[in-house]
Amino acid sequence: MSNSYVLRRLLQIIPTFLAVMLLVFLLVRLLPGDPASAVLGDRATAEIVERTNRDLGLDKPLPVQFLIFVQHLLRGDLGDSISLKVPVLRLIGERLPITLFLTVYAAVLGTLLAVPLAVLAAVRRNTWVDAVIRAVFQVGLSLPVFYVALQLLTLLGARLGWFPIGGYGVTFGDHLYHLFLPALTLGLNLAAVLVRTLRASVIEVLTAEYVEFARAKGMATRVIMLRHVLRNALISTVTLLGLNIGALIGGAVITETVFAIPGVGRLMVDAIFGRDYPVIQGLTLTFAVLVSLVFLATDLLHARLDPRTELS
Amino acid sequence: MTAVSSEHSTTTPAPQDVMVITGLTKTFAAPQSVLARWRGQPRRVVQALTDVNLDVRRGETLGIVGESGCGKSTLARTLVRLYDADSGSVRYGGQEVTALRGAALRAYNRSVQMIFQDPYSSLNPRMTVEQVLREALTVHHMRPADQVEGRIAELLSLVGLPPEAAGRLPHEFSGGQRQRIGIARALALEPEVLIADELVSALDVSVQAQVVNLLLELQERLHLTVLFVAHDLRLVRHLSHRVAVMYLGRVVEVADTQTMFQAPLHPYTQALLAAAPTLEPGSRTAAPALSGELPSPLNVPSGCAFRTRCPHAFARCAEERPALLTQGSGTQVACHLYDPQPGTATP
Amino acid sequence: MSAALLSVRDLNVRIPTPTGTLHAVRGVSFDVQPGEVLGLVGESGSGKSVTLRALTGLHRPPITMTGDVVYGGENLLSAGEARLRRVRGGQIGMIFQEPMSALNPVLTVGEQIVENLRAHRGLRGGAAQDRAAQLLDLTGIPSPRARLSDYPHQFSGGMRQRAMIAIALASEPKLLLADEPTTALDVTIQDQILRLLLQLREELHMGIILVTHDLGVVAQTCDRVAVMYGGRLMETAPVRDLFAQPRHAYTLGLLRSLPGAEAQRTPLVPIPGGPPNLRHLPQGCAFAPRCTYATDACVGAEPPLVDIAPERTSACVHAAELPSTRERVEVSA
Amino acid sequence: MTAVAAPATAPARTRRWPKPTLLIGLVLLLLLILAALFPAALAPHSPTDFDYNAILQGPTAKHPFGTDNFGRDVLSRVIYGTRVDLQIALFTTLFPFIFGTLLGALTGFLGRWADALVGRIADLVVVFPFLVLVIAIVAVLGPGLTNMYVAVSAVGWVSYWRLTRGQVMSEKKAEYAQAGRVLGYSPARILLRHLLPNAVTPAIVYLMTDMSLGILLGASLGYLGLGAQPPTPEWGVMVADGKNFMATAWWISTFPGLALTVAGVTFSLIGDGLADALRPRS
Amino acid sequence: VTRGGTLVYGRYADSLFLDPVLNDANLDIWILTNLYDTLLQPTADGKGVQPGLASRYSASADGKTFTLTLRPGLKFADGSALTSADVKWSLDRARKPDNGAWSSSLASIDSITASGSTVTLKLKQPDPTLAAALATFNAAIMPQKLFTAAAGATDADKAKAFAEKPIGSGPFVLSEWKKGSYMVLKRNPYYWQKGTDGKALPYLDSVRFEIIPDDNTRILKLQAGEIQGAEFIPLSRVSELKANPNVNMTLFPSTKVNSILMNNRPTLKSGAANPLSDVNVRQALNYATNKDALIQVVTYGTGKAMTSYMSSTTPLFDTTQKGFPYDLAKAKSLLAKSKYAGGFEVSVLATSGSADDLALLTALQQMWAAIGVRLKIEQVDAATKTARYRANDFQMRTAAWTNDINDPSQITTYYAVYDNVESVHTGFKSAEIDKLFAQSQQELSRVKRASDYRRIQTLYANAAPIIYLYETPYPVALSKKVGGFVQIPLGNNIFSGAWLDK
Ligand SMILES: Nc1ncnc2c1ncn2[C@@H]1O[C@H](COP(=O)(O)OP(=O)(O)OP(=O)(O)O)[C@@H](O)[C@H]1O
Ligand SMILES: Nc1ncnc2c1ncn2[C@@H]1O[C@H](COP(=O)(O)OP(=O)(O)OP(=O)(O)O)[C@@H](O)[C@H]1O
Ligand SMILES: [Mg+2]
Ligand SMILES: [Mg+2]
Repeated sequence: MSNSYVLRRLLQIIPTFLAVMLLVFLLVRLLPGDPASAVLGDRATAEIVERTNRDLGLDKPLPVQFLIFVQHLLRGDLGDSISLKVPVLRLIGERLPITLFLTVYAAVLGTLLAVPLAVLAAVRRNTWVDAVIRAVFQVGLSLPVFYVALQLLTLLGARLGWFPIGGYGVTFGDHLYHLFLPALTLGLNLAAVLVRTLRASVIEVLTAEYVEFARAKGMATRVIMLRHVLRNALISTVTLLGLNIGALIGGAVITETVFAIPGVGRLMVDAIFGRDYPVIQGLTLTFAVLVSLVFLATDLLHARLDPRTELS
Repeated sequence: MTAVSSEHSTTTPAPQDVMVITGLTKTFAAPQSVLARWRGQPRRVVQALTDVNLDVRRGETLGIVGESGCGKSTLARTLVRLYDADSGSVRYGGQEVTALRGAALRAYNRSVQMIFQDPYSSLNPRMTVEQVLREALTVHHMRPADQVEGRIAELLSLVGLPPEAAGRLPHEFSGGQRQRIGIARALALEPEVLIADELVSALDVSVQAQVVNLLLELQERLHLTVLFVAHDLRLVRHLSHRVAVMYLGRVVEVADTQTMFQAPLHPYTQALLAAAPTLEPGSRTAAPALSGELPSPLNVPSGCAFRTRCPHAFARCAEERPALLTQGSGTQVACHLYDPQPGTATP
Repeated sequence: MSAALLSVRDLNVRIPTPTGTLHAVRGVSFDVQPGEVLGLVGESGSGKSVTLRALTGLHRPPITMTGDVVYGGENLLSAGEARLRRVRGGQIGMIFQEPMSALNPVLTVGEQIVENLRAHRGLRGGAAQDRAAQLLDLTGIPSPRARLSDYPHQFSGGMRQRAMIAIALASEPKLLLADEPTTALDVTIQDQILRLLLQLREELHMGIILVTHDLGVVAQTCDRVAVMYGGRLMETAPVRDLFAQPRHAYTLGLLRSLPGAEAQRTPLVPIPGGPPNLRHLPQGCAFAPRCTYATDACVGAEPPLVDIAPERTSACVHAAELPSTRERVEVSA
Repeated sequence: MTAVAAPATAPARTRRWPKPTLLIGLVLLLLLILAALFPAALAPHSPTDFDYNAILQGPTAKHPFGTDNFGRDVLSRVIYGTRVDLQIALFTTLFPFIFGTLLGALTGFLGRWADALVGRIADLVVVFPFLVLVIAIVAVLGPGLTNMYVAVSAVGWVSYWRLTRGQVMSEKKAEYAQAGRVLGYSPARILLRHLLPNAVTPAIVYLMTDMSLGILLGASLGYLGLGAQPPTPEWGVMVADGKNFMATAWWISTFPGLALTVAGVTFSLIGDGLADALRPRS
Repeated sequence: VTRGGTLVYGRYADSLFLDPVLNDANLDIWILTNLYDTLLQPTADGKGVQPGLASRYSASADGKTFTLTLRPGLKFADGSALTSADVKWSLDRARKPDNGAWSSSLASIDSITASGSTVTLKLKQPDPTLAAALATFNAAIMPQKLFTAAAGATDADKAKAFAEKPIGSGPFVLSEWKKGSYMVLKRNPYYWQKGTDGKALPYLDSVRFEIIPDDNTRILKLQAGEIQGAEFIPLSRVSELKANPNVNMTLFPSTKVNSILMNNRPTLKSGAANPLSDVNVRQALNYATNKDALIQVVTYGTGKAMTSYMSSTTPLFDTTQKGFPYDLAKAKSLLAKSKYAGGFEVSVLATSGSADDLALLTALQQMWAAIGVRLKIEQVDAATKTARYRANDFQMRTAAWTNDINDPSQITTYYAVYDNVESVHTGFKSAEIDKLFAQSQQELSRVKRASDYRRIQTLYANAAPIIYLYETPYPVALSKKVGGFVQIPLGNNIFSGAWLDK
């Protein structure tokens, strides 16, 4: 059952993938300006621009260009970056891991932050503890990411010197250390979202009859909170987490810029501004697949946590 | 003993029948994976109604009883066309109900109304009683605009609600009062047949009696035909002229109330009656009425659906589905025990 | 009755709500003997569940409980949380009405039984598994060992209720609190479950408090009955006596409102009006506004629950004047 | 010791008053709307006039929030920014809310292929990197708020669609909806008059969250230069512009940041309050 | 000076393509000279030319032959010899017309001969700019053998492969490059130039470029001591960093001029009439522009008013030019002479996200409002802006220029001469300027050439095809430990003489 479900979901990604492919292909070509102008800048003369566009095959009719693109794609070739002049696949291979690391790190930090605080707020609901927790996250949720990032950077990085400013290091330990602040920035945002829902679902679960039954069975409070309350409350949070991780992967641009992290977010923005068609196409397709996979993983995790789910 | 197969008896409706149900079958598709479909595995279906034959007589109260999941609600809902039947026919006043569409369907629904079980979810929580009734009256142009107001008051008094109830929202009423609102809503269309699905199941006994009395009184005054779906046997016995017993999507026995309760024929009916607690302290029988549980409707036993729990089951029960046959007492029963065919062991 | 298993005296439960405090249980007193099945009946909202939960101190602040609930010589209401935890599930088991919502949907049935065995019996690993399977078997679930790893949603309604009973029985409690254990079930299954409870009572010599609003269930299952209305006990009596001769107008009304032996399709005799609003209880007897026997005596002070015969108590001013249930046929005919 | 003082016992009236959270939220919103409608009456200076003699001045009596790098009065800019940011909050959510809710109601009601089709499109929108879409649309249409609205709308409807669809799907199983069918009401009536009012609550509550998100997105796009255009005072862009002065002139970014927070808190309070107030009572 | 150590330098963006001929952008150009040396070099003040790989150079009397002599014992960074054959090959590649965007600077060369250490260039006509051209990045000398051995079939493919791991003759050699993240340059042990201590340059063991796009982060990192240099400090932060005792905030003189290009054509692309086609209007706008105020507000006092279309650091800049002093009365009277006495609306393209553009244009909005001109700011991303610029689809746009070559001819062909790019797409055309320019391009007498250029600058100012704004320096913040680093007016970052105190 579950295997065939996974297979089906994976197959479902294909039409989505095709649609994304066509969409992004057309969309980038709708952008005003052409890659040659963008790369060459103001100074290049008309002939040079024309020559460059010809070299890139951009003078061919759109359907032909699309066919070539698909042909190359089938060979696993996403083309070369127009501005960086290296294969897109290599670029993605270099940068995606960094972004993924950051994303997962942020998700972990966010969850570690959100879960205990949400539970605390739920247990102490309508007290000042609850009010403070909710207020702090609300403020975090109301401020732009770059502002929070800069404040963290200034305070924890520059002023206190606890963390390095920007970069991402070489070893795994380095990554953990260097990416702490950016992951915290993203994680805070995520936590703010999670706390809201998790608090609500903990409150809901707390009033569930099976919690009452567990108490009637004489279970210890710790057992009740962990086994019965939290586990059930997390189920509804998992989906939200999945949705947000999907958004995080594509939305790390600003964090990556502020913290000088050479991830795909930054690459994507540069590529769009630089009309680097192959990079935009390659990245978009990668995002689409990744996000689809995250959603699938979320659903599977949800099904694991909640045996009642019917995967269909 | 003239055993006439019900298939034949219903082709020419008797004059007293308002509604004749023949061979009504309804299934629901169970979720199935794409892979299984590719492999050509048959779709798993919930057998909610199987070849149901029943006639409803004018002015009577027909009780329908059976265990949870046996298809009582499905039958009720199929009759008001909330569900479309897979096959079979429902005839109402010379019309084939299962084929009705559009205006004809709306006209049919006006004469065959339904009252729902749940006093909480059967009313739109955001509409006042007046809005609920006004909507029903105006959509069907039951009264000219200037008489709508008066009719609303009339309906309220008919179901025993004070006039000031009109402006209130459902949550301001108790369960019993809400069921009255539901009844008023159905009566607004001046129906001929009223299908009450577990009308009082959610109510406390003391309140139950109030609603039951209301139903009795309305039936008297408005000459309603009532299909009373319930699992409280004592209530069904009190209210119904006739009773139909269902098991796993099939009607297993239909009889006059008296006959049914005094001389139940089908082993399932017998078990059901035995299991119902009486008000006589200490009258519990030594042995349980029935062991085992209802089989899954996804996987209905072959032949007689009841055979897996039946103390009298024999070989034929697994091979052949018993038809609903009329016995001498007038009781219709679907059980091989009462089918005079060769090789039958009598109980 | 010093041998009482559980002795409740003047139990009060107050529930603060935004619109005022709800006095949901008001001065309830009763005893349960070892091996006895006490039925607690009453309309919806009369305080049956709140009473039951108060017996093991399950209510949490801001809900307050006062009075004595004496079990084994100890007042549970003044016991500490740690002590209570040992009593709950250990000495006093509890089962709920809706097995689907009372069982944790994400834990297997086995896990939920073992959890109890570990807490109260100190059983772990294989021993716990064995015992869990044994318990499922005891409650009549076929192939119990295989079913241990099923989740509640994979069980049918009747099996869930059995599983819940198995959980409650895991530690062989002396007293079982059953809150409408069969209301959600079909009559045939209800019959099986009630038989199971009675059989277990025999085997384990366990006291049972059976909350229900089905008088038929009471008649068939209980030894003694306590009738609740508006948060108070109205009447207690051995089951035969109660059905033969109710000594409270409310009990009488309740019995009369049921369809019974009278002629078919004749009007029933409902209790007029609806259940009382616990926030605004009437002066005097809570039932007085709906009572056909009510007199001025009923609306003064609230009538106390008093002994009116051996083993019988009633809080009805007119206890002595009430007709017997047999008369009702003549009344309604 | 009880943590919260019990409220004075009020007579049990069925009429429910809004909770204090909702009240505070509404009062704050009223203030914001007033500032948006009559900025000139509240602001001490012009939001756009330069004062070369008062560049980067800290808070003073004349300039309570200080001045920015053009000598513009930060307080006045914050006040005038209210209009822009409320507009952003409204226009980034208005179309998604209306379109997504109606579509969700419709496909939730119809089910089958209509639902599946929209579901596929929603999948597409969700897996398509949001930023690419926004930047692409803004690049095609040119930056500025209007085009940001277009971009956000192209994506934003999905959340409302999903919320309302799920809600309608569960509401349509409720007996009152079934009753509508038995009463011979048209599908349109059942959907619009019965299901939608009962299914729209989560969408309305989410709308409030979404409004803060809209403002934040405006700020992020401002950071990338795609948001509000100068000299329009917009809080997010003001924070972004002020970030270079955080060390020397903290007030430039702090006060608009505070305004963002106030707006966020306002929407959140209203959202929570509405969730409570709109819940049908039973 | 101290030898050794690694200088970490924060850049706002990474290089794209390290080929001297085929690159496209300043991001490459400004660090290329550290990797690839040229025959001649610009002087540190940017005004003149000094020997590089060639120790001597001379032109024939008729100016049609140019002879250079290579230093003895030159080596590439891999230790292989740098020969005159490499020079001929490199220059031939650089001047091939369809190779890259820069070939025109060497267009006067007819043929090249190499023998021993001598390289002889035969010219089609005398070229006063040749020495400067040979000191420009695209004339860098590359190792022919290594390049042709690189993977790939065509020159373009080989260039891609070679540029990943380039070997040149500059003071440094690329040792590690993680695109978009960091780049490490190692000391080239074979570099020919000597330091003040008599030993070979460079002093540093290595230079590490870190890519830090956010200005604040770059500065924070410098302040935290994680990096020792940071480029493109926002001008708003200059005074603050000047006050910081640990930071050496340096404003290197540049050839950067900031102006607003105006469409001089009578109608716009949309067909609408264009007020800017009237010279009175253009002058009026120039007079209505308070440069001093702009310099205060936009450049925080670091800029300098433009008086010519070229920067004051450009050779042959005419010091007598007055530009357009702020004169509102004059602006009004000029406008009164036009059809637009009552003012008009004009739209300007700005680069979205550019804080400087925004600051400038918001200030201009205010200034021009005084003469009734309503400035509408249209922010577009850089690529769109370039595309519209190239299509002449703009009314005004912000623009900045830096010279790539130490000569006024480059900016003049772009700004003032119609034939190249329609005078930076303004559509401005002056027959006299075109003639003067053609003449100056073959004029070997510096004095005569200077007078040609004076006239060109005057004519240009009178026609006012652009709004004259200001020149800005290169703001670089360095740690106090760093010495000897220069960014020359052309923008090139010169690390060969930089050192790091312990
Ligand atoms: N909409 C539906 N989709 C799928 N299965 C359904 C649906 N409605 C009913 N069923 C199934 O059809 C069978 C008959 O259900 P039905 O509701 O008619 O039983 P019932 O006799 O009314 O039971 P109850 O007494 O619990 O109301 C059950 O197995 C039920 O699960
Ligand atoms: N946690 C609570 N908060 C507020 N009111 C409550 C709470 N629990 C119970 N009540 C109220 O206390 C009263 C008694 O409730 P209780 O659940 O004991 O009734 P019951 O007799 O068990 O009814 P039922 O037969 O419906 O289960 C009811 O009015 C109920 O609304
Ligand atoms: Mg039903
Ligand atoms: Mg209860």
